[in-house]
Amino acid sequence: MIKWFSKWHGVVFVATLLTLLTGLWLVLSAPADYQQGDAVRILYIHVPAAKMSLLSYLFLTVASGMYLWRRQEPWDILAEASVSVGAAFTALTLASGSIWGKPMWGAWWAWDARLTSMLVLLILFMGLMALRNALEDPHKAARATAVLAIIGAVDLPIIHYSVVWWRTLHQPPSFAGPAKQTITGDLLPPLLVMSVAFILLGAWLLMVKSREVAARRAWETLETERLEQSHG
Amino acid sequence: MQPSPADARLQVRDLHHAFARHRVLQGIDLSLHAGECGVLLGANGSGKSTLLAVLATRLRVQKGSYQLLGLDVRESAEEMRGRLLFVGHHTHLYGHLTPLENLLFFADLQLITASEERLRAVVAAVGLEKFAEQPVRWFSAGMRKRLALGRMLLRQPELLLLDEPYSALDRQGVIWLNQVLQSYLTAGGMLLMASHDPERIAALPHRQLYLRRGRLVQSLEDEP
Amino acid sequence: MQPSPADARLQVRDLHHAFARHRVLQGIDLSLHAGECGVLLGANGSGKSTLLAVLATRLRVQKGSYQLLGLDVRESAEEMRGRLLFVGHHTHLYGHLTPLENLLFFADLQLITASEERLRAVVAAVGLEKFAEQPVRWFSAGMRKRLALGRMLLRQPELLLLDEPYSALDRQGVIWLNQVLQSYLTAGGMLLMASHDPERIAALPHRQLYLRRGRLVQSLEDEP
Amino acid sequence: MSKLLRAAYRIAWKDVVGDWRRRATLSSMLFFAIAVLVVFQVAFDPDRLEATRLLPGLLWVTILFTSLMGLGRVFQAEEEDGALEGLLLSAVPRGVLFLGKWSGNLLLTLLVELALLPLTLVLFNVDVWGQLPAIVGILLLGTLGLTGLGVLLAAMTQTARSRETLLALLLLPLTAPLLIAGVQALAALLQPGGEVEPWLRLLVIFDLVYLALAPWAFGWLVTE
Amino acid sequence: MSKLLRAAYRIAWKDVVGDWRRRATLSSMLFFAIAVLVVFQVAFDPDRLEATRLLPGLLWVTILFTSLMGLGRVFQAEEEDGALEGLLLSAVPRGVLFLGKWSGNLLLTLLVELALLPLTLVLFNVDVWGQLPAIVGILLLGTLGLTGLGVLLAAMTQTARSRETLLALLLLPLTAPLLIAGVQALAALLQPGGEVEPWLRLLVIFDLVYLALAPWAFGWLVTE
Ligand code: HEM
Ligand SMILES: Nc1ncnc2c1ncn2[C@@H]1O[C@H](COP(=O)(O)OP(=O)(O)OP(=O)(O)O)[C@@H](O)[C@H]1O
Ligand SMILES: Nc1ncnc2c1ncn2[C@@H]1O[C@H](COP(=O)(O)OP(=O)(O)OP(=O)(O)O)[C@@H](O)[C@H]1O
Ligand SMILES: [Mg+2]
Ligand SMILES: [Mg+2]
Repeated sequence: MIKWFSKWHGVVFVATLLTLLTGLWLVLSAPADYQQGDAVRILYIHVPAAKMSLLSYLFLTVASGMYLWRRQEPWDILAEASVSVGAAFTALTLASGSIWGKPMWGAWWAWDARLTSMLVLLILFMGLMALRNALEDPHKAARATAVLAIIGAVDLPIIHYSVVWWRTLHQPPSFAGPAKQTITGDLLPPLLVMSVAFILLGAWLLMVKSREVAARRAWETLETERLEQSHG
Repeated sequence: MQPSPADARLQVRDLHHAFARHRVLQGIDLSLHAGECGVLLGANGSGKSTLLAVLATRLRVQKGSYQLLGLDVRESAEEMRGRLLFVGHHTHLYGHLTPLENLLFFADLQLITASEERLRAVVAAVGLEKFAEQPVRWFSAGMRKRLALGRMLLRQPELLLLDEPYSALDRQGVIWLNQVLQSYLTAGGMLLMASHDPERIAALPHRQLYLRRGRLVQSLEDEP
Repeated sequence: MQPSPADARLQVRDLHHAFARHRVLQGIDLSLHAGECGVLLGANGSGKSTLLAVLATRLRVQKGSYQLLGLDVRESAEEMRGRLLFVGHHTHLYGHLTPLENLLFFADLQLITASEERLRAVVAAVGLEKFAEQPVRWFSAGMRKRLALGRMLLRQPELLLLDEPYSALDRQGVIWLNQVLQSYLTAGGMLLMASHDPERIAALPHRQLYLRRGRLVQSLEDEP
Repeated sequence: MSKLLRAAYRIAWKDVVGDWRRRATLSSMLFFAIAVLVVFQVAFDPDRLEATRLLPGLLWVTILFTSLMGLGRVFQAEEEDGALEGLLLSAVPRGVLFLGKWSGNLLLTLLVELALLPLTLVLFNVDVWGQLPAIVGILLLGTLGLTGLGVLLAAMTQTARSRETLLALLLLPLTAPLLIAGVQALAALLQPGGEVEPWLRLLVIFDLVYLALAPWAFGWLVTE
Repeated sequence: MSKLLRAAYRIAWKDVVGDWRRRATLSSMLFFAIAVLVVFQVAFDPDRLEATRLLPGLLWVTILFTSLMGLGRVFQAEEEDGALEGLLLSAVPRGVLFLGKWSGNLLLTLLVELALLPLTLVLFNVDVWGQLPAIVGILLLGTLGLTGLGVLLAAMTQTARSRETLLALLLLPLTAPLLIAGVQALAALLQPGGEVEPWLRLLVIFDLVYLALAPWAFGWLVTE
């Protein structure tokens, strides 16, 4: 799998770059919103980033489950990588949301259900990293983080449905579901392109990070062997 | 007649164990028959305790195979735990409990039913009857060791794993232990112990096993 | 000429110690001279470790007197702590620190100034140079013991108190320890150790002290 | 089956008795809980109406933090002389170990809660004595899941460095849903016309999920 | 003198740096702080005005919690293989041991406070940025005394003897005035027209008294 990543990550990188550039061009050339002005352009970062952070956690849950079931190291490598990628997207969502929130709600932060649960997701990601770091035995670390990731997955539906279950400041879902369409034709094409770009970006980051994790582990093994040999 | 390896009730083949940064056991082959006693000798850090911990199912078998009484460790570790007894460097005693309570705890967790008289008899056998009601925390090193070893009187295990059992025991304790081990072996138990004082075991029929850097070797003479 | 008791650099008179429910030391008289080695022998629970702990100023002198180098324990316990070294059943090591860091910790708390080379030299002397950067938590029993004993190389104490120093050491470790102790004694240090294996000390000139139920006795032959 | 239950009971018994004899966890938990109440009383100085509004949050925050302190200690007893190793070598399935550990912790936490509740009501001068049984019921439901998850995380972080921070870091976000349900259930109870039932149902669901998953996950975590 | 300071520094270093080294400590403390805020939010759901009123209490409860939590760990390290005994056998006065233990815990607690403070202000939308230095000052003053008392409490529960339960009860009334003064000082600061000074003076007095008495009390507590 890692080999396959090594072979393809260049291609994915180029594809990411191209879609991202197209997306940005579309975003900048789209008309400003009559209500929100230029602030609306953050939407094209915020929404795909938010989707990707949820997707990353979903992926993490699957990889963790597979690791516990099959006990194959590649699943653990994928899990470790998706934690980093997910944390980055989550941070981006929070940051872009906050920046957007200042003009829209008059404050960087508000304690509504979606924002709170998203913050919890970030804490979870950080907790997973800290846990892996803090356990010396790699097998134990792998198992513990996998179990924790699965337990933490309860946060996902809460984030997703928070706008439906609770009265919130935050925008209700706009693509699908019972809520009325709020995204007009003008906004749709750049958003779609940006979404594709972010999916590609996520895939690329995952590949690169997995490669790095795998390389680090291999290096550690080699280092141990070298130490042993030097001592006879 | 020498019993053939196929009769062995404990069989270990090409056993490996590595801690994160360190390969400790590098291919151990070992077998024991009923009534046999093996003594592991080797330098500090050569892997004796690690080998015993793997056989006690405390550490995972990372490579190779380990079978006890026809059971495979990868499938029936839990059942094996009920058949063997391990007394290691640590006594596994709770300081705030008395000797009786500690034994009761052990019995319940090994699913052994033991009456109070039985427990008292064990405490007396290891020479601690005077201290039966005192918290173990205050015990001297040798008293703790005696109590830990006393566990093997609660039930005759099929495999006994001892890590430096003689340390901290006084002269009488050594004699007592050798008697107990003698009758354990006569009753057909298997015994594997790690030790640095082979002279103390002289009284028992045994086979010496030399461990060097995680491998069993013919002798320790060529130790650097 | 036999040195007279008045020359003794360690003097203990009618020493008593009782734990809440239990009188452990009941009138110990003991003296040691420069370069002398005393070996405490006795059954488990006879009070060897307790005596050593009192001499190490870890436990209070409840009755009687204890003087070291002319200092009285009731007045100058702190100063005495700087002059003696105690290595007991416990190693006093911190698992998350490396051997070097553990030694550094010890040195700083004993107010000894030790350069890094010095510390490295000690680690090498106890045969742990390969493990100098690893957390002590993963060490085998003998490796821990070696490191704990290595402390006495950091500074020549005037009184050395060792509680079963040979336990967990392999054959080479025993030889190493005897060498170190030999040169310590030659340099005029005082040594008191508790042990259950007198045969290991045979190489050292020493005086045997028999402890029974908290009293020093003439011999252990009449042990019940 | 009854033997397995007996083993679980024995573990819980050991933890509770040990705690009682040392008065360790219980006293520091209670100490902390009282301090929290005092601080909030001073800080908010709430009038009667406000107090009723804040009460649910107050109770839950205190319980959460207090049990977090207790959880940090759950595995401390097992550090003594290799006791955890002893547990893992026992013949019972891992789930039974979890059951024992969990029920011991549950009992201690409940004891603190029971002491805490009347104290809070008096201190904040809230007159909800009539609803006491219902309040206790809600607290109990929340505590079941909280301690279940907590013991699991404590097992997970047990060998980690800086384990207490890590435990808090992991537990707080994961209990957020449970906390919401608990606070809302209490709030609904204390408001005239509040709907308790949906929140209760949520609490029960969380409890079931956590307590079904935990023993299984515990097995993964404690093995070598 | 500088050697004594070095010894105290070494103890603190061992507690703090020793096991936090190379680990994402700071970030996990930061996120722990965020998690605490989330918990408060979920529990109290305050509006903007209320948030300002709750702020002093929130900050102090969190600080109390963090420092108690850190303390559990701080003395836990000394349980390992007789480490506390090792400390007590060192050549430094007991006051220095206290100083080392205390400063380690102080550092830890202060780090969390520093992470917590700005986050609280942002997330609760409380606009008191202008008074940040004064707030930090008050927190610092309170933390000094609080951690001092905390180290005492931990030493007590560590050495667990009967007189200590009594002392734990004594400590609560000691902590309460400090917490009250801290809370009131903060509250006064954040209210227009509040009088901070009398509370500040009280804080300073408490600090001086506690920190003068603590090393002495510590020496008394830990000596057998
Ligand atoms: C820090 C603050 C914010 C956070 C943490 C946040 C979080 C999220 C998340 C997690 C989603 C994806 C939900 C899902 O796919 O289930 C999302 C979507 C969205 N957010 Fe935000 N958001 C924040 C601020 C804002 C602001 C200020 C606005 C604009 C007023 C906004 C508008 C949107 C819109 C329009 C969507 C797409 C809705 C959908 O398709 O479901 N967000 N946000
Ligand atoms: N802190 C304590 N509280 C109460 N009793 C204690 C305490 N420490 C030791 N004892 C008791 O004192 C007696 C002597 O113990 P000590 O450790 O000195 O024996 P020892 O001669 O060193 O034995 P061993 O050979 O087993 O090490 C024992 O009966 C023990 O139970
Ligand atoms: N959990 C662990 N993690 C990493 N290394 C370990 C661990 N446990 C043991 N080791 C290493 O494995 C090696 C063998 O240790 P082991 O305890 O098996 O030695 P031993 O033969 O019993 O020595 P001794 O005679 O001193 O008891 C040592 O180098 C030790 O450092
Ligand atoms: Mg060993
Ligand atoms: Mg002893």
